[in-house]
Amino acid sequence: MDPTSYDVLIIGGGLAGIRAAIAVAETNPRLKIGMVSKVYPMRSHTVSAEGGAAAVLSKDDSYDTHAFDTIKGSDYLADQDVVEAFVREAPLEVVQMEHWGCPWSRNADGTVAVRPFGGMTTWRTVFAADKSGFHMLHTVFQTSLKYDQIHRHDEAFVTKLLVENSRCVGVTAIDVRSGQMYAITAKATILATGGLGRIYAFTTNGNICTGDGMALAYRAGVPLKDMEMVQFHPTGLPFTGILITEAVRGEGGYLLNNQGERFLKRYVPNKMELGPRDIISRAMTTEFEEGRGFEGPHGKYMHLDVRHLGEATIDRRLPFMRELGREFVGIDIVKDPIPVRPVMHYMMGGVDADISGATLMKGLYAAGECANVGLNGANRLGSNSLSECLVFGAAAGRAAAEQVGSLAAAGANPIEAMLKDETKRVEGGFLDKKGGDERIAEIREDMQHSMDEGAGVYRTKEGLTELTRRLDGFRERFERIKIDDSSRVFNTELTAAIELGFMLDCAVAVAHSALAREESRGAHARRDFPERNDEKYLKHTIAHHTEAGPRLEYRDVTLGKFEPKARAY
Amino acid sequence: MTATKRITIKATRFDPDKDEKPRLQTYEIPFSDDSMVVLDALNYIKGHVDGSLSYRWSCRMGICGSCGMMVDGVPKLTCNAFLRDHWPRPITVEPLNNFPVIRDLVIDMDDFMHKLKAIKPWVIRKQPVPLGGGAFVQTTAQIDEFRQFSQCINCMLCYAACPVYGLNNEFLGPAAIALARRYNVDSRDEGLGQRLPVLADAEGVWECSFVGECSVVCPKGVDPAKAIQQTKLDTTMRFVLPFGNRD
Amino acid sequence: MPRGWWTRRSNYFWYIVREFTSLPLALWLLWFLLEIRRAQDGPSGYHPHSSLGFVIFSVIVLLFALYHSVTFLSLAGAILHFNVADRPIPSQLIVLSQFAAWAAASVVVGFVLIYFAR
Amino acid sequence: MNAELPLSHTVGEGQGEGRHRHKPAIAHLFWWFMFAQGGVLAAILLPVHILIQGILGPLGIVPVVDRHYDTWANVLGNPLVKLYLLVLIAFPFFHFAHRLRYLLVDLGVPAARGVPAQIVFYGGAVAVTLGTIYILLTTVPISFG
Repeated sequence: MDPTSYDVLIIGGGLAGIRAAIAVAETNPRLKIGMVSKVYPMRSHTVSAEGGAAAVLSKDDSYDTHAFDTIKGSDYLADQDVVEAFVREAPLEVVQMEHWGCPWSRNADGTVAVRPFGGMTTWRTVFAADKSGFHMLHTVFQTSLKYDQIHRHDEAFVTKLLVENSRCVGVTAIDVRSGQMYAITAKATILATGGLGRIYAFTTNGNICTGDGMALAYRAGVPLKDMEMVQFHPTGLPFTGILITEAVRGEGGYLLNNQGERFLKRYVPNKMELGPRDIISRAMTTEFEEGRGFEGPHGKYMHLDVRHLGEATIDRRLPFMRELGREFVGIDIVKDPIPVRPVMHYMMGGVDADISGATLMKGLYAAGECANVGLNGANRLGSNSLSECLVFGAAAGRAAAEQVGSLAAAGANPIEAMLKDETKRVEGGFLDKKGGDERIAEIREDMQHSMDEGAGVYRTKEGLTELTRRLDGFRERFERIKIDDSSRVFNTELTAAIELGFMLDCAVAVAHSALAREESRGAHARRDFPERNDEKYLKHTIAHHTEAGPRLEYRDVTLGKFEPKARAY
Repeated sequence: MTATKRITIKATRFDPDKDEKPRLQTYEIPFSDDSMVVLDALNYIKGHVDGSLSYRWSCRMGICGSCGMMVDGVPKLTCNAFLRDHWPRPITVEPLNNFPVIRDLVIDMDDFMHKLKAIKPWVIRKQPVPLGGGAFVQTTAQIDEFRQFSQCINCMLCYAACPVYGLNNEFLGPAAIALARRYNVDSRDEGLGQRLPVLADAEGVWECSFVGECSVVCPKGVDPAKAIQQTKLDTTMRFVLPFGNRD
Repeated sequence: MPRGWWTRRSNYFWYIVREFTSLPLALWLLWFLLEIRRAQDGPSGYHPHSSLGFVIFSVIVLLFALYHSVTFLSLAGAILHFNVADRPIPSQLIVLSQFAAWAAASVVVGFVLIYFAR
Repeated sequence: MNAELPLSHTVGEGQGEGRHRHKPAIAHLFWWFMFAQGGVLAAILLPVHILIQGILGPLGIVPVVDRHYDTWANVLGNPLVKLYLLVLIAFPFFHFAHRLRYLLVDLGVPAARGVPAQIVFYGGAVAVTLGTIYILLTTVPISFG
């Protein structure tokens, strides 16, 4: 059987992946494009993004302010050349989305409206009520349907990158419906698999956010960058971790402690609720520790209060929040404050990629949350990530499309052999394995709780060391897993097992990167090293995969016109 | 919190390689928290009782659209179907009606994916619009024309509730028609003429006998039944009125 | 689809009832046609229906007719879509106007049927 | 190129257009239009006729035109009344035909969707229309006074 073969193959069907696919199709309509996703594309986690996408649109805004806000937000760990390119490209992408039908919310005169967001000095977040990610994903997905050259493989689970002569030549995947393994070859492959939130127990991320693309690249020899930079969003619903958008604060909501006090005045007096996420999450954690949080059945929480905004504004700007409150908490946010607490939300780190998404491996690109192109540094500003998916998804698509013109297709013979090996690994290692005694879910839950404890909002040397030790234990237990499900058809236990393997690899990279960075910068807050140390750590952490564990290197941050300064709001 | 409560879940099991037809399997699980939903129960079963139970889920916040199932005979998103509304009665969880079952609680929705593509769910312009001109001007009132139809999360609950689709799978169906209308009434779109052949086809809007259950079960407040009847009306007016707009 | 699908949920059942209203209504109109036809029997041979059975039949048909009217006008009102000054008219208002039209037509027809009997 | 792959659910070139060529079904459009018209007329006009002519008249509660030959024949001779009665009786039958046909489909008779059934049901409505015209024209001659 000949393997399916494409010019450009995209792994992941979220905003970055689909944007990349369209970019390839528009750059060169003759290219054959494959898009593999482990779910139907409209299920991708982009769908859960709420607040909006940042772009310089209004006349009183400027590229420089957006760039500065982003770089300051990143605690100077962003690469400034990347940020400069990003802020220039974002407005075009936002308009492109509008032309494709995205129902951006509007001003009274019918122009695209913007709202304020945390860490941004001016209003520049375009939004579609509070379902921005949902509308953007469905818009690009539905638009992608008009390109017949985009050939989708829905519900196909990628297990491995195929590498030949240190060039990525495609992937092996499980067709989840039939359970069959097959190879898909491509001259260029773009990873757009999203985040890894599920390595934590308390996360806003959906079940599918298991760091697949990061682990695939990592195992294939591509390093991961800045994996210690994990963003905690200040406002998640207790118990479920469902995201309550930052737009709630953008629209004027207050964060209140159990004294009814807007406590942020002690932490970010000039920005209050519109401070950056890392600082507000730490402020909330501190308030909890000092006994000023509410106590609930699912832990401590704060009140997020929008009652003063009025029903009309809430229904026009935050209808989904009202729906979430009603359906998942049993409150009406028009009349009741929303219980919230910090929740793992976003991975700044990811596959080490350059400004065009190119990785160190020939033929392999990365975009979106799974990539680290150097935009977000140590802390991403809210609403930059949807724009990032568009800008860098498109960039990776264009770069891949241009590169493949000069490349020959990969040969079939080694592919067949690689497929055979990988099939043996997956089927022998999981499906037909005998004698295991560890349940996937138990290892996963132990890992998640260990991550919450060891690599949370605040970190310490002791906690991180303990975490790395525990993760080693989980990896040992993972070798002894047992699978109840031996059938081939839609075996979600098999995919969950492979996902757990991916997550463990990512978690190990996070823990080791965090342990090694002995400073506090952005989202990485070490109690034992509370200060930023530019002399030693104005650098990206680069983690290489080895059998013994991550091998860490450091790479200088690309600076530009903005000199690193103390970060106060 | 009472950690001792237990609840019975009866879930459909079906493996095409082993089973002739679907059967119900009973699980008893701890109902430890009033916030638990049917999806939590399934996750408990899969994680701790029987790893072979298959179903789809992701966002657990009612927006990704993947966890739709029949809960006690009613199509629902299992992520916001609360156990407390059923306890102490047992809950029967089955795959969505009217679709072929791939495995256990997983349905085959490729039919919809083809129909979605068939209605051309993208902005169609007669002349390409350059990006340099900036965004279209669109008033909030113009957005209100299509807003509710743009809320569809493709969860397939409406198809599971639609007896017309159940009787005739060729029927284009509620979500696809609602999404077609979403573009047809968008002030930026000029593609009505290209979509009408599909919409007004014999298997299009005319098949609908306005049972209205699609709109009842929609978890996102979309009213596909209305979209379908409005499409019938608009289409008819285009042909019946002497000066109907026939672009 | 199982044959008795419409018995499994009350919404389905009432939908089937709604569709079924057309049968009694059709029967009643066929009777009405007959009533017109009987006018050719001449002054002496004309005997309009007045048995108790016929009245009971009419009562039953009337119930179906009312159900048809209420459901049809509500549904039609919900799909009609008019804009005035760029703002859609609320559908409750449209439904209300449908019911007003029904009332007005009933008054006019009732008046004619009774007034010209004198 | 990859027809032999077990990927029943890939969507790409040419797979989206469905199994048949689409075109607006003008016949369906027309019958639906007639169904809708008939439905409105039946909803607005029928209850009062049934109430007065089927219940109040036969019970003698109110005087009604069709209770006496003179008044009935007098009214039936009016051309406007003839036109009204044609609309009242014929249009709803297109509504009934459509609904009953789909009711059969709903009750598990898929044949009711086919062309022969359409001929029977809509043909029936046409037949009732023609019959009504015939009866209205032949029963009482048109008179203008």
